[in-house]
Amino acid sequence: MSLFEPTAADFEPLARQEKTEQITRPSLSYWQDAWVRLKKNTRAIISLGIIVLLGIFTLIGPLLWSVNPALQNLNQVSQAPSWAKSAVVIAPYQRWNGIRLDNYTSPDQTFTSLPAPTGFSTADTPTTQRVRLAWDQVPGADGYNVYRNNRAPRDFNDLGLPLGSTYGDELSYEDRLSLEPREYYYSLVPTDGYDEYEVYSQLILTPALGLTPDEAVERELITDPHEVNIGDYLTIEFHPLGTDYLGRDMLARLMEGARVSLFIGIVAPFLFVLVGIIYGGFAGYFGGRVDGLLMRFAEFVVALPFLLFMILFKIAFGIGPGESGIMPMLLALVLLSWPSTARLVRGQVLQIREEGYIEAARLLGAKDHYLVLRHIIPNTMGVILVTLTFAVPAAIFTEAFLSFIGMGVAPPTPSWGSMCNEGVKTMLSHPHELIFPALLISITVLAFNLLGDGLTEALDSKMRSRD
Amino acid sequence: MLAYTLKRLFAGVITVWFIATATFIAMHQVPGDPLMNDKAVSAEIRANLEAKYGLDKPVTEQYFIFLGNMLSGDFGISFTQQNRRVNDIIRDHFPISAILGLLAIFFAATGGVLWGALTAIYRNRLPDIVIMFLVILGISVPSFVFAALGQLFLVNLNSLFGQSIIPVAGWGTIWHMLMPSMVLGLGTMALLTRLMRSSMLEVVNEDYIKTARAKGLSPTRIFFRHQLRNAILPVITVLGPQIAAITTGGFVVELVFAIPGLGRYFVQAVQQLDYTVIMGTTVFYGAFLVLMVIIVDILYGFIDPRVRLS
Amino acid sequence: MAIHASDAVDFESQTLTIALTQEPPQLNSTKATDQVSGTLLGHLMQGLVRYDRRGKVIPGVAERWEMDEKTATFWLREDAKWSDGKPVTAHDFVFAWQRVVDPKTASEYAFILAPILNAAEINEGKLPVSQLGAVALDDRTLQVNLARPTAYFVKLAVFITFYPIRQDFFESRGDQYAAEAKDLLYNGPFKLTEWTHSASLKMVKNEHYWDSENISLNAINVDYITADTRARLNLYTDGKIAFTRLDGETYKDALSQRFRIRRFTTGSTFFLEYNHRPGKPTDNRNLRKAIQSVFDPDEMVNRVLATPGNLRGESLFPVWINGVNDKFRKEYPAPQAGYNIKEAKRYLELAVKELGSIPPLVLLVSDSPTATKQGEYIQGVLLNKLGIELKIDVQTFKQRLAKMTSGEFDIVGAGWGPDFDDILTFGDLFASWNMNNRGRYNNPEYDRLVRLTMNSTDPKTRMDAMGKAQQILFDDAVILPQYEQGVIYLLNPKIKGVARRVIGPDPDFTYARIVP
Amino acid sequence: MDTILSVKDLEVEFATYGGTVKAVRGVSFDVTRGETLAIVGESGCGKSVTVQSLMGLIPMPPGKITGGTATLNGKNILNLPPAEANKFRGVEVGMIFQDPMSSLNPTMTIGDQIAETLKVHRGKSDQEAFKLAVELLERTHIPEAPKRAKQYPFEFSGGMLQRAMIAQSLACNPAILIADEPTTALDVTIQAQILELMLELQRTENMSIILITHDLAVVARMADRVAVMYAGQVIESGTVDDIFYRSSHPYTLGLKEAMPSNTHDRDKSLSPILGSPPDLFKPPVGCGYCARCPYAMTICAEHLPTATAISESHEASCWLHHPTAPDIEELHQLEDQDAG
Repeated sequence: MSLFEPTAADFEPLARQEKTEQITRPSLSYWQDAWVRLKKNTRAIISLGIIVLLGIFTLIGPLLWSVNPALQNLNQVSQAPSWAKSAVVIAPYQRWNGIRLDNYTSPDQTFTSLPAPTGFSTADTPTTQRVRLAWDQVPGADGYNVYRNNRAPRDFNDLGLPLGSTYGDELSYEDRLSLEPREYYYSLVPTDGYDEYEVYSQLILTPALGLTPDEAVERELITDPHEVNIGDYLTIEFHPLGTDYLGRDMLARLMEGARVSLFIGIVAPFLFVLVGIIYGGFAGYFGGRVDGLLMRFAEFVVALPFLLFMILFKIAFGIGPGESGIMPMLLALVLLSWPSTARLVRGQVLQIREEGYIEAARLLGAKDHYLVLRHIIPNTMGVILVTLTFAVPAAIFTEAFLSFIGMGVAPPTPSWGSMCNEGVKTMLSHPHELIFPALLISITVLAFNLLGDGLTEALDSKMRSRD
Repeated sequence: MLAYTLKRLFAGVITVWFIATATFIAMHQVPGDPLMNDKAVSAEIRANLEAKYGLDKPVTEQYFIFLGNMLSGDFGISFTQQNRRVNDIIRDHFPISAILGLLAIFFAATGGVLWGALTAIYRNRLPDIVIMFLVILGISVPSFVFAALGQLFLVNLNSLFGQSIIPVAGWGTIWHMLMPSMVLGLGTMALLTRLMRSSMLEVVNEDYIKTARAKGLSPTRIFFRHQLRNAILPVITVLGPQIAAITTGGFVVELVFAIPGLGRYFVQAVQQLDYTVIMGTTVFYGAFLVLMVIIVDILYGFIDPRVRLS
Repeated sequence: MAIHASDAVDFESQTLTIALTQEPPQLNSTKATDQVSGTLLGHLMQGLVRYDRRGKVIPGVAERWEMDEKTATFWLREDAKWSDGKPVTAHDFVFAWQRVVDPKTASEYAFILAPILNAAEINEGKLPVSQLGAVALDDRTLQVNLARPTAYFVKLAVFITFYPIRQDFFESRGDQYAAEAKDLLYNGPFKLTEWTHSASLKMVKNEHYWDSENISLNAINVDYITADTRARLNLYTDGKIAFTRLDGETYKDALSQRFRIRRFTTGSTFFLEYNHRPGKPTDNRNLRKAIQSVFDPDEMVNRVLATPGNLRGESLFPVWINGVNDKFRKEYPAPQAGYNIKEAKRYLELAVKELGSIPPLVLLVSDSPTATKQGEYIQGVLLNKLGIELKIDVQTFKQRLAKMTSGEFDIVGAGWGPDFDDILTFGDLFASWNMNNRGRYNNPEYDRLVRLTMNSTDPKTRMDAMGKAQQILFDDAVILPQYEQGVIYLLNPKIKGVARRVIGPDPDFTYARIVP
Repeated sequence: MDTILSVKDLEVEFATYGGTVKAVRGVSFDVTRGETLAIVGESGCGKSVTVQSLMGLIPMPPGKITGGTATLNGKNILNLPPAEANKFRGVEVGMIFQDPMSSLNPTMTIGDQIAETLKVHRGKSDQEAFKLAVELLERTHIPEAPKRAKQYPFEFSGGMLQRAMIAQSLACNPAILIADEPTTALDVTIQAQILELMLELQRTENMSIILITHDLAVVARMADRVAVMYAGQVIESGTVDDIFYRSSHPYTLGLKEAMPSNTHDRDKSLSPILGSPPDLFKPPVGCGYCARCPYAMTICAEHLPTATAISESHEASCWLHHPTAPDIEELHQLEDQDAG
């Protein structure tokens, strides 16, 4: 560094400024500092953001997306998320007697093989309401089997779904089985009344998405059935997240389900973790016989058969048939799920109780309950927050499990847990019915997890002293 | 130590007695009874059945008969299962659930401790965040999904190789146990990972870890000899009851992988109100849980000497 | 992806591997009630008569028989043997049937022996067991004295409760009879050699069976027991089992695997049963007629169940029931209300006039997923079409039975499977004395028609009576038919001759054979 | 007297929420065999960080060694990966800490913790290591050592624990023992025993000691050479007599004034150094002590004083020693102190 030549002036005594105690950083109270730290902690910010979003989704969502979650639309069952579709207006369904041969006599002997049926065609324009098939009689056949596949069959063993069979004299078949506006490959196989002849003829068609005027009124697309006439096109309502197994709008159901699942998923865990903390805290702190007694009771509660006692709770609370017993279930959940938290907190307290600062606080005249609540329990924050994060999904799925025995949410009100359980069954063919509720549950758990981490860092004194 | 254990065992017996009594009372309060069946039966036949199973006696008398039999180790015969002895049901099916459960616990414990330590050491860095997301996904999706996906994976694997390498379901060889035990252990592993992380975070800053490093010990030795022992306590606390819960049968995994474990009997017993099987399975599970908790409390003493004195 | 080298079927050893949905709860034929035990017993034992491949009743242990108003006499075949080589005698049948009606056995199917003289009285403890109207004239002749003329007795005798049991073997086992594979004696095409509870069973061809040379299968292995349909589909795809049933959740996956899917109508009908107890809103006929006019079975079958094979619910009597000389439903077509909103509204107004107001109704359903889904659909229909609020009461198996017996419901989802091949197995369901008539429907005219059918042997009079009964069920809207159950299933293409039965063991592998 | 450890211009900083803190700003000192060097200064002046960074105990992140070298027996030991650092840690250099209660693993017996070092570094078998551990405990005057070795830390008193810590650090008879405020947490009587023990061990093992403390009385008793640190820098270093009798830096002077001594008459109040050490978030450009120095000059605020040698063994970094600076009689007055 350049050799610096000080001049005489440099050695004048420095003017003494009186600011002796200038403090660079403002001193903050414990909680203020925690709040400052929390705000800086990115993970905590994200979690608070998510929680706010969830709140909006639950409370304000239904106002913006005011579709009735219980409105069934059996033409739109288990539809994946898609843009609004347009449907053609069709006449209301009339029963079809099909094409019958009169004075038909079944053939006297069975043949080794028969020719493939001819004239396999549709009797009228196929719509998602019905597809009417007709064909010429195959001499020697005493019945026909109709198959339907979603893609071109490769061989006789791959004809797809066996829709139905007809007697020898019926030369027509009406398919109404969950028809969607997609390409279908129909196959017709002649039989001897029991066994099939290994020949088939094929028909490819795509039914048009049809809607009767009454259905349109029901779906609030039009007000008066006479407004439209057969053949017009209507854009039917739009389901951004698709529909469920009864054609109800997924987004509306998720919003309504949120109210139950978030309530149960947040309130129940806080309650039973709280009970667990206090219970475990005092059991660990006092130790000896008190700890023994309290812990034996905890084991007693854990060992009880959960399902049996839930049925008993339902009867005890007198939940009427088909009523939503949210409060009784909340109480049942709390009464039966606190032991795991209690055991964990007690384990931690046994360790903390031996620490120096606890002795010191006792010397300063701290009474037992003050010691436990003010000194011991805050130091078990790490463990508490972990159990809390696990309690949220556990509560949500217990609620869904309980609605199977008529407790909790009664149909048709949905909950995320019950939507998940329904979605699991068809997770390969309609994955969206499982993905959306599971995603929302994951987001809720993520939010609490991040908040937990953020809180641990902000509150935990050990973490702070290092900076 | 022996005195402490004996005292705890005695307390355990009383706890199990409470469990049995509470379950017995609850069971009889619930409407319906084990004799009802799809096809209703005439009053005479019902009377015969009740006499046969001793249900015609007043509940209190039935309780003392049950208590007497239980003390002599006999839980009676099942109402629905071919009137098999409940003891035989437990004897035949518990070993299977136990093997599956212990394998699952081993898988969950090693995974939990490993991932937990990893996330603690790499706090707030990539491994921590990735593992946290996996854990959250693991607990936010019903276990049924993982069982079904696990099985589907095996099916595709086998069809890929053209022949059945890993059995898709059933019981018998170690190959049968791989996938079910992993799926069964998933939930516990997620819990142990998070617990381990939180307790490791507290231990990592302790002064004696600084001393250990000053003594020139290698990081792995520090992890096993110093960090692990002090952070393992919450994990052990949870493992006790988890072992009891999982080894008495994971109903979902046993259903999906067709494993003849004890799990289905717990659930079916309550659905069918099969009194003797409910009592047998509940008392068995209660005793097993109490035993595991005693083992955990004893382990506390070994792991943390300060606790031993209390 | 065809099934790769599969051990589900083996041509050389003629061995077949399948899975069961549950552990057979009871293999004692006097007490068995469930479908799984019935199917196994159908392969292990044989009664006086049996089913041919197409479901017709043909001679079994009995070579021939004669029937009149009072008695039925059966002549047993010489070469009918037990699996320990000893011949099957008439005494075995008498002994078994006595066990069924013996009050101490407390068999839940004792009622099925009612046509036999004194059977009901013995079961009520009024008469000693020896008074039963079944007498072994000699080792190979069995005479059955009937309590009342029973046209369908032979079709009844094929039911598992009528299977024979040898006295010395039965008494040597005590209460362990039928608890393990070694505690049973087999006179059917197969015998049980291994049985690990809830895990696996092994059935091997019974060399002592009199018709064993016509049995081509050497062994049927049950290697898996699980109620999960997806697990069984995966086992089928993996080539581990040769047969599995599909349902709404798994048939799309089976389609994508390009498996050959087959269809079978199980013969059971499912319906909504109203509570006819006085004071219950559903005791009001107009309310029931209103509901009848808005319910569209097509939508239930095609959109809600949405699996192939189910037929529209039109009557209590399923399509397969035989009439006089053709199908009953062809000779006596079921009356149809058809969807008619105006008619429904009219009935509703009448009902409101009579009841004052329609309170929220309670639909009792089981905890099976499909039951809850159907319940929600009906809830939607009643609310949207008639403005009636329907609460869904989900209950576990036993709680539901308790509520059905005590009548704590307005409507209950129910179904009925046939016990024997005669119209009465459905016909007597709503007779006022029948315990299974959970809604306690009480109609003297209906009772009269049922008694007429029970006591007459002339097909025309019986079928006419049942035709009128069907009309009453419609006019009085006693039940609301939903669907006749059809199922779809996968069967390994190399197996031929598997019989699917409406009554009796289903699926029946007795006549099955494996082709290369 | 050969130098076994030489630290040159060591710089350490921490990245925190508030920004980066320069805890050590160019510290240099040497340690010769068998000699006790005391590093003294107020808490927060960077003395602990200095020694801990030598031993690689600073958690990185947030800490970072941004400059300087430290050569131990010819090898640079800064920023070594754990495997390399473990070659000298616990072997050539032992360390004991301030709070013995929390510096020992609560779940391992004292004997095992001491034996561990021997097993790892000297490859001793379990029994051998345990026997040596007991001997080490005896050497640090712990009564009934064999019984005590099987006990756990919470069964020991504070003083006994510190003895055990010392025993542990001596396991591989290191050339240097770093004692980071060893007696601060102990009461006075125990403190004297521990210091006596360290001196005795130094004599018998010819071991050099780096003693970190803020207690001048301890320095006076123990140290051969002293380095006074302030705001992350060594502002004066020299023999113990240089520092006590010829202190030539206002801060050292202030420290001495603030120290109560038994010769002090009671009614005269102590004279503490007003103000508090600068915040190392924004370290001052000039001399760190400038804000609190009674003799501060304009140059002190603008330029960092360079180290000027007062004598062959004595150095101080203060502009007062610059020829053009005005004489301060207190500094001269010090010269004749040792004469008194």
